[in-house]
Amino acid sequence: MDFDFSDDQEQLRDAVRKWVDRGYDFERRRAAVKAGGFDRKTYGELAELGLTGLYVPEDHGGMGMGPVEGMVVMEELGRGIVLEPLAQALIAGAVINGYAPDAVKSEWLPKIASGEGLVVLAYQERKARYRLDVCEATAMQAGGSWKVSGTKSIVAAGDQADAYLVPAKANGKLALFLVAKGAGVSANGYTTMDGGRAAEVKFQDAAATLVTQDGLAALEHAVDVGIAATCAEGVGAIDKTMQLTAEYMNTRKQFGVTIASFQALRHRMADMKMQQELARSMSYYASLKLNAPAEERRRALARAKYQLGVAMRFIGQASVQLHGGIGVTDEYVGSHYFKKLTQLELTFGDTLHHLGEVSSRMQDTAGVFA
Amino acid sequence: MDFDFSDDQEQLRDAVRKWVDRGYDFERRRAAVKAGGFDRKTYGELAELGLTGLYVPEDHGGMGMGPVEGMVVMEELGRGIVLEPLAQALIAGAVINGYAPDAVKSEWLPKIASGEGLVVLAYQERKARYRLDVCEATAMQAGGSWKVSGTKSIVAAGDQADAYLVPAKANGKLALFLVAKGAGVSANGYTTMDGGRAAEVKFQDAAATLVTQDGLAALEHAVDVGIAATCAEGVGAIDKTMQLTAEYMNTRKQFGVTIASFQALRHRMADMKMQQELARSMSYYASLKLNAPAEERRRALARAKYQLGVAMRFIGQASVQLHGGIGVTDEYVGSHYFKKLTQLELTFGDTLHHLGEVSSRMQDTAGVFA
Amino acid sequence: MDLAFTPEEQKFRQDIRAWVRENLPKEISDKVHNSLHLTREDMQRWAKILGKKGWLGYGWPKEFGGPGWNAVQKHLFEEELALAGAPRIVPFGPVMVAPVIMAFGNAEQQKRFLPGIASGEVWWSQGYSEPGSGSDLASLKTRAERKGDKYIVNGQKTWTTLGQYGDWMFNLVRTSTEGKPQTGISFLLLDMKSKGVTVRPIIMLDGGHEVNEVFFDNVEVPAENLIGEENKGWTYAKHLLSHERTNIADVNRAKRELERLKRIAKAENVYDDQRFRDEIAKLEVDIVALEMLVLRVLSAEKSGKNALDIAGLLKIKGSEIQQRYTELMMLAGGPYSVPFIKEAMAAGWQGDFPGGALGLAPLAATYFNMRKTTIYGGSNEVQRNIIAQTVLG
Amino acid sequence: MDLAFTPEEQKFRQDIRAWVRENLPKEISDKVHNSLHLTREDMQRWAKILGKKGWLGYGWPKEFGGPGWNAVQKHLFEEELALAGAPRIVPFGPVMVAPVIMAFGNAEQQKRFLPGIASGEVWWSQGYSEPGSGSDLASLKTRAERKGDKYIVNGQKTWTTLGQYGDWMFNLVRTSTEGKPQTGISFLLLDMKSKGVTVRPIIMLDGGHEVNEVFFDNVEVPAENLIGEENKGWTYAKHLLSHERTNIADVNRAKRELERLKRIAKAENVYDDQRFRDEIAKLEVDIVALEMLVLRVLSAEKSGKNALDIAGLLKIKGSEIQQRYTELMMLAGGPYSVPFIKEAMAAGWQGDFPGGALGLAPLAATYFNMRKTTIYGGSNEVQRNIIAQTVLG
Repeated sequence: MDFDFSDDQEQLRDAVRKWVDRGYDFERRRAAVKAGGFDRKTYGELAELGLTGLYVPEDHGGMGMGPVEGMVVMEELGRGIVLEPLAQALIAGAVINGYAPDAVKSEWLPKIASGEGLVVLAYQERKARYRLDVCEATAMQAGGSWKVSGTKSIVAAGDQADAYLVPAKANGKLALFLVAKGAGVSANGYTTMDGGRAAEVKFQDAAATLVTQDGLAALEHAVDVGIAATCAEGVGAIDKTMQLTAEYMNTRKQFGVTIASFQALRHRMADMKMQQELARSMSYYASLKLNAPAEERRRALARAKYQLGVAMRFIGQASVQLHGGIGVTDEYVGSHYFKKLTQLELTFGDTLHHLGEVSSRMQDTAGVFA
Repeated sequence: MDFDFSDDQEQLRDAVRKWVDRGYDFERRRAAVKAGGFDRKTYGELAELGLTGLYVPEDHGGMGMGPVEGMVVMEELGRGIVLEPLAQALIAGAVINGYAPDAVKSEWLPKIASGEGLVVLAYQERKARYRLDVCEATAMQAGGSWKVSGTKSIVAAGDQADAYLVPAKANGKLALFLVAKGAGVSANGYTTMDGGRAAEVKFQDAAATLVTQDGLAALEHAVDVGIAATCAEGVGAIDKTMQLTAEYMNTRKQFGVTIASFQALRHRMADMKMQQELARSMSYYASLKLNAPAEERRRALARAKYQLGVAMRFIGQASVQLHGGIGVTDEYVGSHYFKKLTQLELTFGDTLHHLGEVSSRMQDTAGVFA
Repeated sequence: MDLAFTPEEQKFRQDIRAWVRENLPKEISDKVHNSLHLTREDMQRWAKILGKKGWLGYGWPKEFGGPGWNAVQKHLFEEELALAGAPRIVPFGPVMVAPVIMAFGNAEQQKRFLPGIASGEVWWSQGYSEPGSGSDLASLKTRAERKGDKYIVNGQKTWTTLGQYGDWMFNLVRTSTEGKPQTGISFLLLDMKSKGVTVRPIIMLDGGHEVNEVFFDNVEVPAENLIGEENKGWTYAKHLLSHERTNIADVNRAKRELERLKRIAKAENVYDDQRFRDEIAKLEVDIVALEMLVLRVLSAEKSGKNALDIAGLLKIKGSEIQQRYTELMMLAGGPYSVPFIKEAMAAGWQGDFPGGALGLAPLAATYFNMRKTTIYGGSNEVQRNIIAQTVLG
Repeated sequence: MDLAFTPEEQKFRQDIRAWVRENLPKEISDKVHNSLHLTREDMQRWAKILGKKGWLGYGWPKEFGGPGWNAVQKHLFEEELALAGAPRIVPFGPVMVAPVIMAFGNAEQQKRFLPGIASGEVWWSQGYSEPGSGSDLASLKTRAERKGDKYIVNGQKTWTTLGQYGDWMFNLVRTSTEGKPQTGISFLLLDMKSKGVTVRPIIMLDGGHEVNEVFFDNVEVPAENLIGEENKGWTYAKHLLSHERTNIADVNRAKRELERLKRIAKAENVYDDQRFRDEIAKLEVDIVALEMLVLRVLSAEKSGKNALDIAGLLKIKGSEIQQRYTELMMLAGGPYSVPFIKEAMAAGWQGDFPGGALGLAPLAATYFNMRKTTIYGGSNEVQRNIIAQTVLG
């Protein structure tokens, strides 16, 4: 039982933080939003830092690191509300490395690590809501090769991606495929509420490579990697939101005094601090359970995402309120943190959804280790 | 659309309030709790004021009044946290008058009005929780007369009552009976959390009179009368709780100033005031819908009890907290209001139960008149 | 005590309803029912339709050309408009400045300004808030110096809602720095086309242009545009704030939006999900309770007995409900609330929305936009201060 | 970073568990597992069993006869005791006064008082709160006047938990009225059998006798019972308060009670009612999050890196969780939580409980009793003041 970061982990954090502070200021971000919400150059810089290959083994050109390192990195990206979807690289690295045949690994893992290949999870369907077992996309085998057909929504940077991890029903059972951009793949991109980019991606008899027949297990694992990343990203965004709010409260004057002197607002801030620390605790928990057996992992990740959902909404809304008018303007950076926190709540299952997951997965025993 | 009370209603309120202020002080109440939680003499005084016959028609010796008068009276009794269960007289008056054959009316309504006959609803069963359609008690007809068998729990003043309104299954269908104290009826009395009295009542082939074959409709109506009374009682208890809390906050000093000067506590009080006025509004709504058609009535009463449940719990708990240590002592009257509010939440269906009722009864339209 | 409206009141409602059905353009109500972007033309078109009927100033007394309705009638009118999907009446002219002109303006001012307001021809803006003033309105700094028969105005206003369309603006300006901050304030009407007036948009977090900064650089305002007496403006402003009572709760719109929320929840297959449905049920109780609160206030106003001074409660509960239904709509959309396509938030977009769920397009933006409701019009924290004062002294 | 305890720590846990299984009397743990009334004898019996093993002072360093455990070991010990259904260790002797005597008492005092505390023979009470002092402890008024080799104590303490059983009492008393209120306070040990000491019960809202008022009427206390220096008592008291860190959250008991809540919910047929079950699920997340928070604090203490000073958060969340599980247990009982039969709240009652639901008998009383947890030990409002200070300055 030890929650200290190693020196290596602290160095990783410093490196990412430095890049965010120096290389990813609010104006650069604003320009990226205007330009459509995704910047391949920025993504390339993340790759140069080694981040896209964080979960890619060293012999495939990556850093071969684990969930705690992933958490550290995502916290820092969250702190900078970085638009480029690094979580997708973590998912792709973990899933391909964990489930794919060697040929797929050899072809794609180095590209993911180098940033040359942007591989994203394309799983959301219109009828599924947040369920993972609802899937209408299909895969057919013809002459030894697979073809995938179906439509996937809200695919992160989906019109910029080089390949997709696509769950589809093969012979009635959910399998997971890798589909490279090409014939039979069309993507319709748009901006998302946080200023980032996503796309509706249509697959029409698109050539596909089988990642695993055990698609549901792989998809659940992929989403859990995504949840842990989202939790950490949320913690980073929360930390910065808290900092902005405290600074504002100590600057802004009303009735001749700073608003930080009003007890009712101070107590609100205390409640926010509570949510902040609960969120951080549960983000640790999520990452530390990411390599646990599936049933235990799913239970833990649901608990974490539920807590994060509560915290992100509470802190986001309270921060806007404490800022007053300035908090609802586009010009002020704080409103962008609020939108990021809102989107993270809706990502990989919202709060009510995960309450349901926690509720249905409850056991007789209680606590962190249960 | 008019929410003013008539002069007669105001006079009724004054009369009850005077009795509470002069005749029912905290010491008398404390003595009644010690003596077991019910005092027939006090009940007699309520009868003398005409209150037990509020819903009994004038030609049966009652006052022939309606839900608004019932609300006014229950508010005042709630303000005084009067132990004696007048709500039971309102239920008995309304149900017998509304559903019973003339012979039953002629025999029992005058007694209810005079206070000579304490008739209480005995409906709660162990397996029913808050559902009204779950009933294991049975009724058998033999030689033109009915016999009821079964056990009913938490019957208000059940060991002091002269007769019971008892739902029981007759030929598989829920019917409502009147069972007078006598052979085959045994009651085991005890105190309740608010200091009042209830009993476990066992019926063993007890002679019964049929009130109505349409037992579920009558029981639902009875419970709705009870809900409206409980809402009004809750409003009275809330009003007094608010008054006590405001007085305490303006008296108690900490760090050299009254605690009423702390903004965080002031805002808590504002939130309590919100709940108080929402509660009063929904208590009005409950009483004003009590004579509506069954489906509309049930929907409205569920909404009201849900809101009251939220308000009673919030204000009760917040009041204790704002009082600090003194608030959790038996000596201080405020703690008895808290216990009363707690019990009222559990009476005739708690907050989660009524949330379920509201949820399942929702319609496409919205608002007070829907 | 009676919950039902009187037969006369119900007849009144029916008449309003029939007229609205006839006169509210469907292309406008469709936008309102779907939270789509309303243009200036939409708003002004509807204002003029009401103006022609004599109902834009629906709260005005008869002597000024209004219908002379009582509180209940005004409520029923507001409710019928809201349920039918009419745009909210832009309040700055008919609801805010007009009562001040009626109460404190001179006959000349009344004759000059009221007709344009009543007809919907002249668009008014409000000049109260300033950078830094916030909840402490009396700290305002915009100066108006009397020079002969003119005032020279310098300073800045902010959060000027729809000020980009404004013809005229009513302003609180500082004409004296002596005494308490409240005492040196005057109420001035200002032609926004005057030289030295600059309107700069403030883009909100939802991307919309709804509010503005307005700068005054030596703007000349004829002294005849002063309402009432110099340095008495604070009194007039408070009069204005004490107007607008029950509509602050916006319960009628909440009822309409609750019905819409149920439709969205059905379409998204969460209406029968108990977990989500319970959240709607809680909101339904909130709205019924708020409506009862509003009706109690109306009844008290009608009878004059037992005045119920709970505007703060109405503001808090009303704004929380607004935020909650927009939040639940967004949550009902689930992942499909994430796409944020500006063009899809205006009527008539022909693009492909993800999953074909076009109705969800404006939900997140509406949720973001509604965060303002607990901040403006006296933040909910200020309202709690006021309420606590009534309970605790 | 690692979530698992080390093999050594797990071995430590197993040893504690085995010992507790052997030594905790079942008739006592049955009472704890069912919230039944614990007598003085129950509490003292268990204290003496721990004392004999040398574990009553489980936080003590070795030089004073304690086991010398680190923060994690103490936590594991507390957890094993809690999960097994051991009564909470009455803290006034071993946890509260003993560390003060060790740190600030002289050798004579240590020799005289510590053995009786360690063995569980001597029952200590706390004399801090006074009528009117509340969260403003430094305002205390009980006077101690030095007369020769004695102090003459006059005044009153209140909320003295289990003071009716007390042999000795440690008191904060005023020895000077000069300077700030904090500077004139001394720390005095007082034999409760002294002449002039009167203990008067305070009955709580649940009907229980748990706290007392203690009156001092010219009580003579030998000057040798003064801890440390006169007028320095506030410093010692603060040292005491800074002890007791993670256990303030009481997360181990919460885990035990969550499991019990699930059992009650199953027995009452609401565990499979999604609406009720969701409430348990929320509590489960709360408890896991709190446990993670506690573990983070322990880890920080163990490594000495990144000190985590969040006692206020632990107090608030821990107390809110305590109140919530007692509330949910009561709600699970539904109507059968309404009967309030005192005798049924003690072990061995032979009467008929309504519906035969005897296990529900103490639930409402426990719920009522737990309202104190957000008030005592620094009210949650005071904790919020402190937390806000750390965030906002």
